[in-house]
Amino acid sequence: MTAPLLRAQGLKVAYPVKGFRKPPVEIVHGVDFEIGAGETLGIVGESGSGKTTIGRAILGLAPISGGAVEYDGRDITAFSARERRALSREIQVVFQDPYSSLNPSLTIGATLAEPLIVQGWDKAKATRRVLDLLDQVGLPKNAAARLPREFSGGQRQRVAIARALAPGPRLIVCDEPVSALDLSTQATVMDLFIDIQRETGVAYLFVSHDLAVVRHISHRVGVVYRGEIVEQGPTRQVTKDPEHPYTQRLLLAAPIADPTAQQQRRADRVRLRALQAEQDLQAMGAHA
Amino acid sequence: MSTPTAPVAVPTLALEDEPAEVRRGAFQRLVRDPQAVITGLIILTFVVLGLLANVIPQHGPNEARFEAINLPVGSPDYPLGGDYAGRDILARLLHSINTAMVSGLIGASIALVVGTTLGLVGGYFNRFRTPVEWGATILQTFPGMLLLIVLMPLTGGDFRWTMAIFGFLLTPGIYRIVRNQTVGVSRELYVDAARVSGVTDMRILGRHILSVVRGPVIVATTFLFGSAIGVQSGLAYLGVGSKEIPSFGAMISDGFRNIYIAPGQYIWPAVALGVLNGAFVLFGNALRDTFEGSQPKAEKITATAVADDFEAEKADGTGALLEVRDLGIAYRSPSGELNEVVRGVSLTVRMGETLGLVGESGSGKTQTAFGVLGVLPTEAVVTRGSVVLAGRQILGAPQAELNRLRGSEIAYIPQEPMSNLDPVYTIGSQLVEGIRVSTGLSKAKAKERALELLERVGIPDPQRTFRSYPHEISGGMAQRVLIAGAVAPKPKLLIADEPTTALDVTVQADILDLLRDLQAEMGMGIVLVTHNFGVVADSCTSLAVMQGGEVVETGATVDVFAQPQHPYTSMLLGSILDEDTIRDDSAMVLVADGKDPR
Amino acid sequence: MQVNTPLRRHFRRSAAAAIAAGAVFTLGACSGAGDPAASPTAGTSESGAPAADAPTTLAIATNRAPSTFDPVGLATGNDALIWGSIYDTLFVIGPDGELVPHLATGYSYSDDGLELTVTLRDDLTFSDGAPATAAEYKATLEHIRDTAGAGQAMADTVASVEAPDATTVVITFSANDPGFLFDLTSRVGIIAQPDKMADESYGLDPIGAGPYVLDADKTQSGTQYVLIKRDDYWNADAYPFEEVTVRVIADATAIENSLRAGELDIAGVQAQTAPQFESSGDFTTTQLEAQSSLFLDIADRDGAIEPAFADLRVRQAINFALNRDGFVQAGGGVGQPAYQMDFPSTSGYDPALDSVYPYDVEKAKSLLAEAGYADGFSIDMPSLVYTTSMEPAITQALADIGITVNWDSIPPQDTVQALLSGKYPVILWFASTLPDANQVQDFYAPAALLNPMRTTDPELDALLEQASKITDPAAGADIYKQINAFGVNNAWYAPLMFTGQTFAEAEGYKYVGTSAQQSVRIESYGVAG
Amino acid sequence: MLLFALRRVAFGLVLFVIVSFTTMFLLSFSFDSIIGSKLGSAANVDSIAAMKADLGLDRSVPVLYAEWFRGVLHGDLGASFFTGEPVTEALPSRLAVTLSVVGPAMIISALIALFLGVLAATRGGWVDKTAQGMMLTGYLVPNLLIAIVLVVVFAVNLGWFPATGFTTFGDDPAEWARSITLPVITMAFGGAASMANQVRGTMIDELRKDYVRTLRTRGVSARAIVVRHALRNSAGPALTVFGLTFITLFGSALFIEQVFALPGFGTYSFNVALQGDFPVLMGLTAFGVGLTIGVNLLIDLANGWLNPKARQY
Repeated sequence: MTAPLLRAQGLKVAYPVKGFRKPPVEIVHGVDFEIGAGETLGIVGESGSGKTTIGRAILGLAPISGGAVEYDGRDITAFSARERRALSREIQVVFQDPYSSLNPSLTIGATLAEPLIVQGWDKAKATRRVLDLLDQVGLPKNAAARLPREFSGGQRQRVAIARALAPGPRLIVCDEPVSALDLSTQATVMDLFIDIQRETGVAYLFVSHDLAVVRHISHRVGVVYRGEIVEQGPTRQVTKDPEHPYTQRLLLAAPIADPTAQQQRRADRVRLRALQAEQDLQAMGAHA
Repeated sequence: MSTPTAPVAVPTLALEDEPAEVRRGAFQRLVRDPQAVITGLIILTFVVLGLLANVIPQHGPNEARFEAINLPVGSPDYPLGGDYAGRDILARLLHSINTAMVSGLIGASIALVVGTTLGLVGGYFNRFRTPVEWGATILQTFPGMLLLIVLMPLTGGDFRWTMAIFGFLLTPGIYRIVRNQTVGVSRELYVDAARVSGVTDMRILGRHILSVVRGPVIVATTFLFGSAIGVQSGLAYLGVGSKEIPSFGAMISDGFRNIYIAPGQYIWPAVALGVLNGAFVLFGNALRDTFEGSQPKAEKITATAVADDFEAEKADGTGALLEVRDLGIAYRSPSGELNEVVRGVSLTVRMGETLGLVGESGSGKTQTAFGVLGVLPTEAVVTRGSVVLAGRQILGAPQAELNRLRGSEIAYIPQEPMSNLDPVYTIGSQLVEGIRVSTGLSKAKAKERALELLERVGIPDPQRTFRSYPHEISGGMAQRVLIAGAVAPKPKLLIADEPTTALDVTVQADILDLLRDLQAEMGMGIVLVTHNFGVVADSCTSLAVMQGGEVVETGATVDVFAQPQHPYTSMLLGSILDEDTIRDDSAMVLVADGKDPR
Repeated sequence: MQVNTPLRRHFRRSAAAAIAAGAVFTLGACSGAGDPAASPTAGTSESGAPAADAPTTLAIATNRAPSTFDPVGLATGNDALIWGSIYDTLFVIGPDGELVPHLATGYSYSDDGLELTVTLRDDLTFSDGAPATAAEYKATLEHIRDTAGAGQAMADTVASVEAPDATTVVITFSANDPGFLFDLTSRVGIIAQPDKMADESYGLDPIGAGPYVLDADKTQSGTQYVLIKRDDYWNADAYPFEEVTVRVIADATAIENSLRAGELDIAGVQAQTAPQFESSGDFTTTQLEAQSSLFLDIADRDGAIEPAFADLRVRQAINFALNRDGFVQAGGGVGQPAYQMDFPSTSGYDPALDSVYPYDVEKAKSLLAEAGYADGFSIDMPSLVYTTSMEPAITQALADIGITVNWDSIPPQDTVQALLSGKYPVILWFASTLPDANQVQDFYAPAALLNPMRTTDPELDALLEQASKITDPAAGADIYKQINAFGVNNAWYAPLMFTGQTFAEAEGYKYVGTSAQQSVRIESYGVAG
Repeated sequence: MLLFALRRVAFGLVLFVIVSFTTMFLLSFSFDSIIGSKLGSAANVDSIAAMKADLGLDRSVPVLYAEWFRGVLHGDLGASFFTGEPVTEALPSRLAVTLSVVGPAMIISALIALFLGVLAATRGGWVDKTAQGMMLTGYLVPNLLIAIVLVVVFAVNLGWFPATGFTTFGDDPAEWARSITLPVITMAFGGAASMANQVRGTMIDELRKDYVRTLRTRGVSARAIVVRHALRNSAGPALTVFGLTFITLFGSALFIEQVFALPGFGTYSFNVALQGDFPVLMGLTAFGVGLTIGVNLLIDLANGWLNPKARQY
């Protein structure tokens, strides 16, 4: 296998704390992962686990306090703002909240053209590209002249995807991109993600708390728990036959939309919980 | 996803709408606001009168004629009379407008430029935050007026210099608004997205942040304009600065000194100043309404409003715990007509049964739940239908009766646990308050009961949680606390509005288990509002699917999952990402010569 | 010649008095701003035995709080109302401007006028009971002379002070200073308790030889000053009020409000409101004529700043441009037009001079044209807090003949510097009645405050030389008249008006002073009937 | 909480030094005219220089400041250049007057504001409209107009209250009350208006919060929700506005004092500023900065007390 597109080694993220001489708070405690070109790595975890922070660190939006991030063979860990800007044509983002990820006062066209214009595209060329992008994400051409508030959540997320695609990136960090969407919209947006990947060969770092979503789109999955990746591997293995107790718990906690199957799962979960509780107790006993 | 307090009135897909209507700019909205139009016109009139100050009156503002001393109103050539020095009051009044406007312009524009720049820099760049904040605090603490007077020799008493200095003193106000907005906007994801897109900081500030900050700043500037005029007048009233410049303050001072000789002279400038200031304040208010949404209407804590022609049906005894029939809930549009967001919903819940109320956002499920509870927002109106709880009509029931019912027979679990606890009281005192209202127990007994309940809902250290404030416990714990509060009076009906949506999936499972256990223990009926079919499959005996304010399908959970009758239900079920779909195509690597999407 | 006289010697009175008093000069002349003058006989001696129901307390107002009671820091003007009651002065000014002995019994000059002998009363005591004698006066005067402060200038010609016995004071001057006599009615005429003078607290708790003593408990510095009558004062019977409250009210309207609300007994009011007070039935009013003069000081007589003023015709044009009757009318009709600087009551006054500059705009214009200024010119004038209300009318009068005025706003604390700066060719100012000797020193001497450009004239120098030797005011009338005429004919000044003053009195009270200057003497406030 | 208070005090101290030093620096530009004013008619270049040296004002600002600050630490702010009155004695008597007016005005207007604001926020309809109308009127009618009307009607014509002047509480409590009545009414008018609107706004925001709905579903009465919960939660923002209003009222006291001839802080400051009485000006600065910092500190502490979340910092 060739070198991966993105490689994170021992990645740590810590935020400074307001106040005199307070130590920074570490959110991510050294994680390793790789993403190949055209591949989707799903990152799944619960709130506060640090999964979103990992994505933001890759994007340069969170302070990396340790480890290294390598993109396409280059170490981008300590890139300056200028270098980061140059990297923007390679790495892009789609955020969770379709409402706050688009500037309410800019038209869709202006939003989409912005990354192109800052990279020196001329106006006419950028406009053509914007129309292509809208087409690519399944929005009508007249959408360019409209403001975000005229669009539904799903449509906005399509705009956000188009914006990410605009400079032709090779990696898109997707931070819970469908969590805020309605069920029916969620499915179509997911499909769009997959279609685009197939079309353009872009790689995804796909962050989500929803195992079903991750399972749907990822080639490989990493499970984050308290700032560490506790389990990583091919999607089928991690989501069907997890090894780590936390992954097991996570899997069984998600209800299946099938009354009969869910009854079974609930029973499994109760059993697992009892088992883990017993183990904990033993561990405590051993400790004591 | 906080619970909507107002309905989603705009259809989700707005592309086909008339764009002009939707994209009506702030300006167009402003010109439709009578308050803005009237006050704007008043200001404009003042400006025009000021510009005509050399045209309308027959005299210059400083032309003093002995024969015009204290002339009464309506004298020839002196429409508003003459002042103590024989000057044309009208001329002075009109020139005072110009002084006021120039004062406002200087004061406000300096505050605006400096404040906005500082606010943007301090709000956006972390490293400048502290120094800029210090600077603003110092400016704010400065004994500015004192220095203004002491240092008069340096400014020569020219009101324009005074106003320029005053502009600096006003800077912290604008600065704080801009800074707070900037800090807020900087956290917006679209700013992150712009950064990731390679947009420079300058461009982000200019294009993304300034556009958002603009509204509040314009509003604040309007108020600053008014206060600059006020300060100029105040200083002129005190006689600080050049006496040659006609100004409202100087005129008021002259008139005040002359009040026993010619009482009317005081009124003109006072009224002009009052009206001008008022116009600016009210115009600023109108601007704020336009930019930031209109002034909130009062919030009444009473029984839900009902439509004029509403008449609740008589209770019928079908024996069900909850019978909702043909419930309609509407909101009044700005133009006055009622838009129904819940259109004739009917539901039935029996004891011990859990009804899943399922639908996508905006389908009206939460509004239905609130309608049953009688806690709809003030703006909502019940248009039709009936809600019968245990054989009793509760729709349109008086507040007192509702309160009694709520404390005993019907209870509610909200979606967002944190925001549903009062942040300033301990968990314990909030629980005790609810328990005492519903049971009339003594304080000590209520505390005992609260601790029991906390233990019952699975809180590991009830004593500690009892003493804790909401912000000191986790979301999952908070939801347990809310459940404890809800089930305290052993209600017959529990309405849970997306009780697990805000929680992690592992916590969700625990909470659902808890609810099921409590139901088994107390035999209550539950209405579980959710958009998650997994939760429905897990916990509901029957379900009702809502779309666009209507129930499109009801039935036993098993039946509906197996054989959905309505196409919408089918579509929803079809959209579920099921367990077995696992992506298995291999990662596709495009060849190097492959297409550059550009 | 008086070139050896220190410069600052001569602006000690009219201007300084007004500045220190902070009196706001309005056309209606609300309150008096002048030097102490008193009529120890007027009102008080007749009412030596007041009617049984006559009021025994008095509440009056001053527009400014006295800054200190330290002798060197005493301000003339309204402040004298309070400190004059506490310290009293050697002489006071009588109704016709004459010197009346008060703490003193008389004076005499040596032939060369360089030695002044004053005899004091022998029954003077301080409010702390100690006797007040010539030795205490000597100490007071030396303190004033030797301490930096507002009052120092008045004593700077004093070479030495001797107190040969308890009632005799001999003052030796370094140069002729005929005006000093008048100063004995003011700051340098007080006797303070020298034992206490060094105390820090003296500025707040003074001990004097006057008819009243400050009640430190009831007094709130800067707010109200309560004076208690001293029964051991030599002339205690002349003071009808056991307790006098002087309230500090800066705002003229507030003073009037207070009066109308019955909180003050006597106060100066705007002339136009006198009928209102009369018709209310609760008040009587007293009107006084010609108390202070309002004038333009055409200081730039040599044309240093504005060459036009070197031309006599231009200065005369200004005099012709002033509608003096209009100014009087603007002041509510109280007062009279002024065509010369000397007050009608002084010996320098010459009725013939009143017809030199009638109001004649055409004449003024043609004079300007003759002088080559047909198109006019523009000048800077200082806008001083005390004269602001007059500025509109001045601006207009000068504009009518083509002279444009730009007013420079001068903060109050810079008033004196502005006057002295020599930056202003013309200054609008006012002065209260002065004895001739002082008038000459303040208006015409080379070092006078109102001669900031130090203009000299051979003819005038000769007159001044003669004037400085005058020790008997009555004998000098002719010289004073000549000096006055010099001023008028050379148009050094453009007099505007002598203003009057109106007092409103509550029932039972009567303002008994006859001149506005007496409004700063407690003796002027009496009981009715 | 203690740490929080200490930090705020330290912050305030640094702020105090910076602001007072800057003020002194700016004042140093007017030393000459201050002394000219003190010397009155005796002012000239020589005498000014002499007195400047005499008073020690010819030294550099840092030296002067060090001396002044040492004095502050010892509770000695120097004495007036003009009256010789120690600043520490001059300020309190004027302050007593202004506080006598601003204090009650603040309390009354806060009570009115609470009453009107809560009423408007919870009643709606014509009650809200009337209350808002009253707020607007109070806000727009110039204070001076109110003052003069009150004086003319109640003092001059009816004679119920004194038109001018101030009696200390110690001298005669009843007279004191009479002497402050009209000024207090005048001041409370505007103060209440701006605060009431704020109270209304924060109350409505609070009443729209989720927890209010939850309390309603528990059967808690409307009164308890408003008084016990919404009001307590709005107290934080309201207090901040009250603090600002207090400082503003203090600042605008000058105008009221002029009309009613009250020997208060505003008039005193104004006169002192006109005179340029340097030691007193520095004293006033110290006081003003201290007041602002103190009020803000009190508000922060009160907020901490009211809002458990704020106690964390």
